[in-house]
Amino acid sequence: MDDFLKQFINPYYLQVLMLLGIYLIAALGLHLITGVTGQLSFGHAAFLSVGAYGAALLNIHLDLPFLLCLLAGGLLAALAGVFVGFPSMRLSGDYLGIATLGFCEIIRVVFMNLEITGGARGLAGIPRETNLLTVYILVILTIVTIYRLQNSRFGRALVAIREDEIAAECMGIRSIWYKVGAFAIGSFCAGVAGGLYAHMLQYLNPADFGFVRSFELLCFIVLGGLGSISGAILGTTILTLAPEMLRFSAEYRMMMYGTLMVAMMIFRPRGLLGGVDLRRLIRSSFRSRDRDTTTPAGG
Amino acid sequence: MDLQTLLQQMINGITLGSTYALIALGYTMVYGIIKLINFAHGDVYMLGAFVGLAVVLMGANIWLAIFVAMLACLCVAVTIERVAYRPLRSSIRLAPLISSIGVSIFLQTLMTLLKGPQPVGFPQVVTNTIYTVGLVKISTVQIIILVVAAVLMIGLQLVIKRTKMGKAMRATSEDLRTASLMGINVNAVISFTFALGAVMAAAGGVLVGMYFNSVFPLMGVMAGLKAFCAAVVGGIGSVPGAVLGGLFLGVAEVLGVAAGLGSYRDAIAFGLLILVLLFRPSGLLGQPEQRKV
Amino acid sequence: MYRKTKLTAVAVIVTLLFLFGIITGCGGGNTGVQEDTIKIGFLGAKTGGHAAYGIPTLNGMKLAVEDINAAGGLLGQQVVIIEDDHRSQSSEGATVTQKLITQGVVAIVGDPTTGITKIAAEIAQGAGVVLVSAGAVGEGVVEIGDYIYRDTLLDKLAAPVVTKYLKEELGWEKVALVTSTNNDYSVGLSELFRTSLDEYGMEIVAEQSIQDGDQNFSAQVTALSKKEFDGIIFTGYYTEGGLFMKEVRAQGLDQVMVGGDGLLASVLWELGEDAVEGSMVYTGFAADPEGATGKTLEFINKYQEKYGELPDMFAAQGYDAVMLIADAIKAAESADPAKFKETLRQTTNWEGVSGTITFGPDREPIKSPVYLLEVKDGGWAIKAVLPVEI
Amino acid sequence: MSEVLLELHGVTVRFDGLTAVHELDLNIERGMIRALIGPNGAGKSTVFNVVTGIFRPSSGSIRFRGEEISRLNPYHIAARGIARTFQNIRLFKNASVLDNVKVGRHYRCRSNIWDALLRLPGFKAEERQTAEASLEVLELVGLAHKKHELAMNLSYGEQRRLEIARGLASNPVLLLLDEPAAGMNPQEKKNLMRLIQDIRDRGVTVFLVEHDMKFVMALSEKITVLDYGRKVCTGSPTEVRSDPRVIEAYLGKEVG
Repeated sequence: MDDFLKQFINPYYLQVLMLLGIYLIAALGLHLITGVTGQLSFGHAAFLSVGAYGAALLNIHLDLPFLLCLLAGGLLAALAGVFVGFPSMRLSGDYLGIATLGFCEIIRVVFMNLEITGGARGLAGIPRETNLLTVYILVILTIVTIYRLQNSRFGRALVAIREDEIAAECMGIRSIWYKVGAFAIGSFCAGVAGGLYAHMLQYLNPADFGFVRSFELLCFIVLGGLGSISGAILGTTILTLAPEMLRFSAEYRMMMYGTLMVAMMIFRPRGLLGGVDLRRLIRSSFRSRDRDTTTPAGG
Repeated sequence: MDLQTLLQQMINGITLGSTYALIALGYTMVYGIIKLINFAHGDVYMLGAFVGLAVVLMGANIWLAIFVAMLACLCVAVTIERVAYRPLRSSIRLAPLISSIGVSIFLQTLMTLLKGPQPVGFPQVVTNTIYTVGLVKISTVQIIILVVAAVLMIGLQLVIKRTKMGKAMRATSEDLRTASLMGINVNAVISFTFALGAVMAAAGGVLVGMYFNSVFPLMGVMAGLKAFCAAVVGGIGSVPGAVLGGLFLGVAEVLGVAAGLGSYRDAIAFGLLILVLLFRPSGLLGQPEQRKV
Repeated sequence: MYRKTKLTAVAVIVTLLFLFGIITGCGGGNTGVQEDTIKIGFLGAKTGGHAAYGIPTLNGMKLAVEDINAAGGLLGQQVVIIEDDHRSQSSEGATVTQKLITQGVVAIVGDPTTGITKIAAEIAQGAGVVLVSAGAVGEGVVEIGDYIYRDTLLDKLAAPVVTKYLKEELGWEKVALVTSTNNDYSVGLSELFRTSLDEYGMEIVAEQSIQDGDQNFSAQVTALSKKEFDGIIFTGYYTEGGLFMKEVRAQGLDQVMVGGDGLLASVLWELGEDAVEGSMVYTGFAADPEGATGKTLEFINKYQEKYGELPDMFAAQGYDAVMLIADAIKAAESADPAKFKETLRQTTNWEGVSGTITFGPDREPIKSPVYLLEVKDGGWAIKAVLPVEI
Repeated sequence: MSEVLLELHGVTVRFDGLTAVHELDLNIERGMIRALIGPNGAGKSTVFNVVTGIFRPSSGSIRFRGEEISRLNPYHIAARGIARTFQNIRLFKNASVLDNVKVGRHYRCRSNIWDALLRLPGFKAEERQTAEASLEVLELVGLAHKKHELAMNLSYGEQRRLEIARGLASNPVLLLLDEPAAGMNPQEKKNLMRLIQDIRDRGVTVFLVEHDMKFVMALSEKITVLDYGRKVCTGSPTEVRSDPRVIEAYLGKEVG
């Protein structure tokens, strides 16, 4: 597949696009947890690593088919997500975030010390199975899944929990179930992304899944506009491509990247698409004339 | 482990812990007042270490180095607050957090560019003698760290409890809006808080640079994260809590390593963090939060 | 208000399309470098945690390219280095490798770490580009394929030689072993030492783990101070090594440390000061302006002149990697990787600035001799030159 | 006498030594508009919070349609047919008006994650039904034309009405309204009164806490007066108005 694509797209771009797709899947998972349900997670990289190691090990040791490995990696990550979701019964806001951060670091240390994961030496010899087509089919699948979940009874309950947990419970929503559910689905996405990552790079090292990576993912969704799918996609795209775009600045690249983050936050404090309802925007652009005359300005 | 080893390890742990505590103070005060996890704080600490090093290299003594580093970090922290956080004060909670991550990346890269990625040694500025007190050995540098940390923390406590600005800080951390309605210049208070935190971190940076004899651009990352954990363990928002949390974490880590769990050391720190959060979410000395309906 | 939001959204979407356009649109291979050059890629970190190995490697490479071009280039063409920074991240390591390959490099030098080398090796092998790592020492690198080489001194050759010396010349019997558990190099090296210590009948009386990035080793050293041993085998890097020895002296122990080339940097004595006096480091390259001869001395002088500091192992191996590639291209009379990878394979007793290199039957480098250096008065002194028997 | 819907018996709520509600007995009969009044800090909202499971009573029993509910969680209580509004308006601010009401229908629906993913006909039918029912409630409170607005963009009075609509959407048996008229102008209050009567006429029992005496007197059939967490008296509006203990509770408060 990739060999076919390579005739048209430069492999470097292919690589960047593939990485972008993988980050998109992971970021959409985080979007469900933090953006939709409002549960702060500073530990999303941990789910990525569980999925990555899970899928890779299954492939190496049991020789399972690739897609099955991805699924299994996702499920393992979901299990970890459920495990992390339970503290959200007792913790909220920043405290939950900090607990997930701790969890993320613990997972990293465990992978660093386990024999089967290759410890600090990392895990090599993973077959290259990930290709652009698989990645983007999964991206689309993820977008559709998250979109459908968000626009359903389940998704409305998640938003209700984000907005006001007590009111949500008084409306009959058993919040812990939904929070754990959001963690499970969100980390499933991360796990699948991790599996793709493992089979793209063919080598894993625990150091790649530290808290810095978790915050990177959080930046993706916050910069794009917390709570909207298009925001998560936009944020991830910009922040994944920015380091590549900024290569011209050589040594100053990461300084510019940091400045870019601060500047984007200051100019659009709610994220690039924060407060922009794309659906309404599209709807209104078809009848923008009568909107201007009949409806008072809002949004 | 025999008593002597235990005591020796305690001394080591307390020295390490008091440096965590110095950094943790900045996290806890800033969080207490504007509910921001200031990610760039670890990098302010790193800057402090570099400034202190530069001053020492110019031939000054350690006290002058600490003082200049404090001044420099004070300016940097106030500027960061002014540029990167103040415009975001009324926006969503995560916005300043992201902004602080941006600042952190900026500072780390800047220092890598200026000073290179390699750790730089810290010239020996004090003659390091080892004293034997009873069963334990303690070095001059350890004594300096403990004394400076203690003086700074007591000083900080006095500033918060006795001065007008300290009162304004406490009022602002109770309720920012009410405080501003009462005529407190909230902007000044917040700048002051950042300044105080930076001063503590700068001192911590110079002391750590001297103690471990190495200063490098990424030194604030792990130290910052650990110190932040210390602040949470102690009860974020509480100044004595940050001190207690720092010491607690330092001792726990050192004892964990001594017990042969060296490779799981970070897991010990974070495991403790999670346990404290689960069983006492507001930390050891924090005010329990009332569920408001 | 509504207008404004709408405008922003439109602007954002346009930006997005624009970005996609840049990425996918100009799909060809337009790289902006003229065609009559031979391109060698540098893969390594210029920022982030591994920058300390990446930057010297690149410096060494630049020096090699200057030398080649000053001597008239290769096959009548100039050699250029295409460099990029992966900021010590695995995923960017893959991206940069792909980017270098698209920019038409015939060979890649890097990465200094085993992990990213493995990632890059898979890609280079797939694309048919030669990769010579100037730092990877871990297992399973050249096994990835016949385009993959390295010019490092392998610890599995050096560790037994050094162990033998410790036992036979210095009379060590009992040692303490210190490993940095989050450092793949250190974990691997400790494993090798365990085997060779066993082989020579020496005993490990204490083992301690540290981590890269640690600054406080009081707990580990306090634990060591309870044991009796002749010396410390420290398999981590120089930063931790220097600080570790500081603590060892601070707690009043007088043993010295022996370690691999991970300890080899001036930082070791800058950080460790008096505490590392007498500590020993083995290496395939010693930047010793007094002791060096011939090519190595010339390299050390030029490097010092150009960069104002002594070259380290990475710089020397970076230099040698480029030279190895250049000589292979010369011998093959072709800059086609498929051709010169064969001549590269035949490299035997090749004189480099970092030692003599032969690629064995498994394409692994056999480097001789091993230098055992000692820290003396804040500098390196050669303690012993140990030949490697093949 | 009609069926007793909600029965509080000896309910006491204590926070850190402070008694917010003391030995409260209270019955609410089906089909009534029932009110709980009292000066500030009398413990009215605490009663609501205890009934809806946000707080657990320190002692005493709460029975709803004969079933003990004092140990249940809020979502279990909601599922048994008790809906509420809040004194300080707790809408889902960043969700649309329609979605707010749809959340109210949460436990009336059965669809799960798989239905949402696969979008089977059953799911679509349920969604359609949810939308219709929600719109109907919005019509009732007069907010149907604002269904796509974000809840946070509504006026204060509209937000109060939306909260009522959200509660109503679940087809509750008992609706608790916590100060529904607070911050409303006389015209809005009049409309609200009509709305509450409408709701009662649809068969929903209404239990409200209110500050505005005029409003309460005109609307409710039976009133309980609370002061310092203790019941002062219960009776019809006329009885309560003339009860000297009530006057003392209010006036005593104002003078002292």
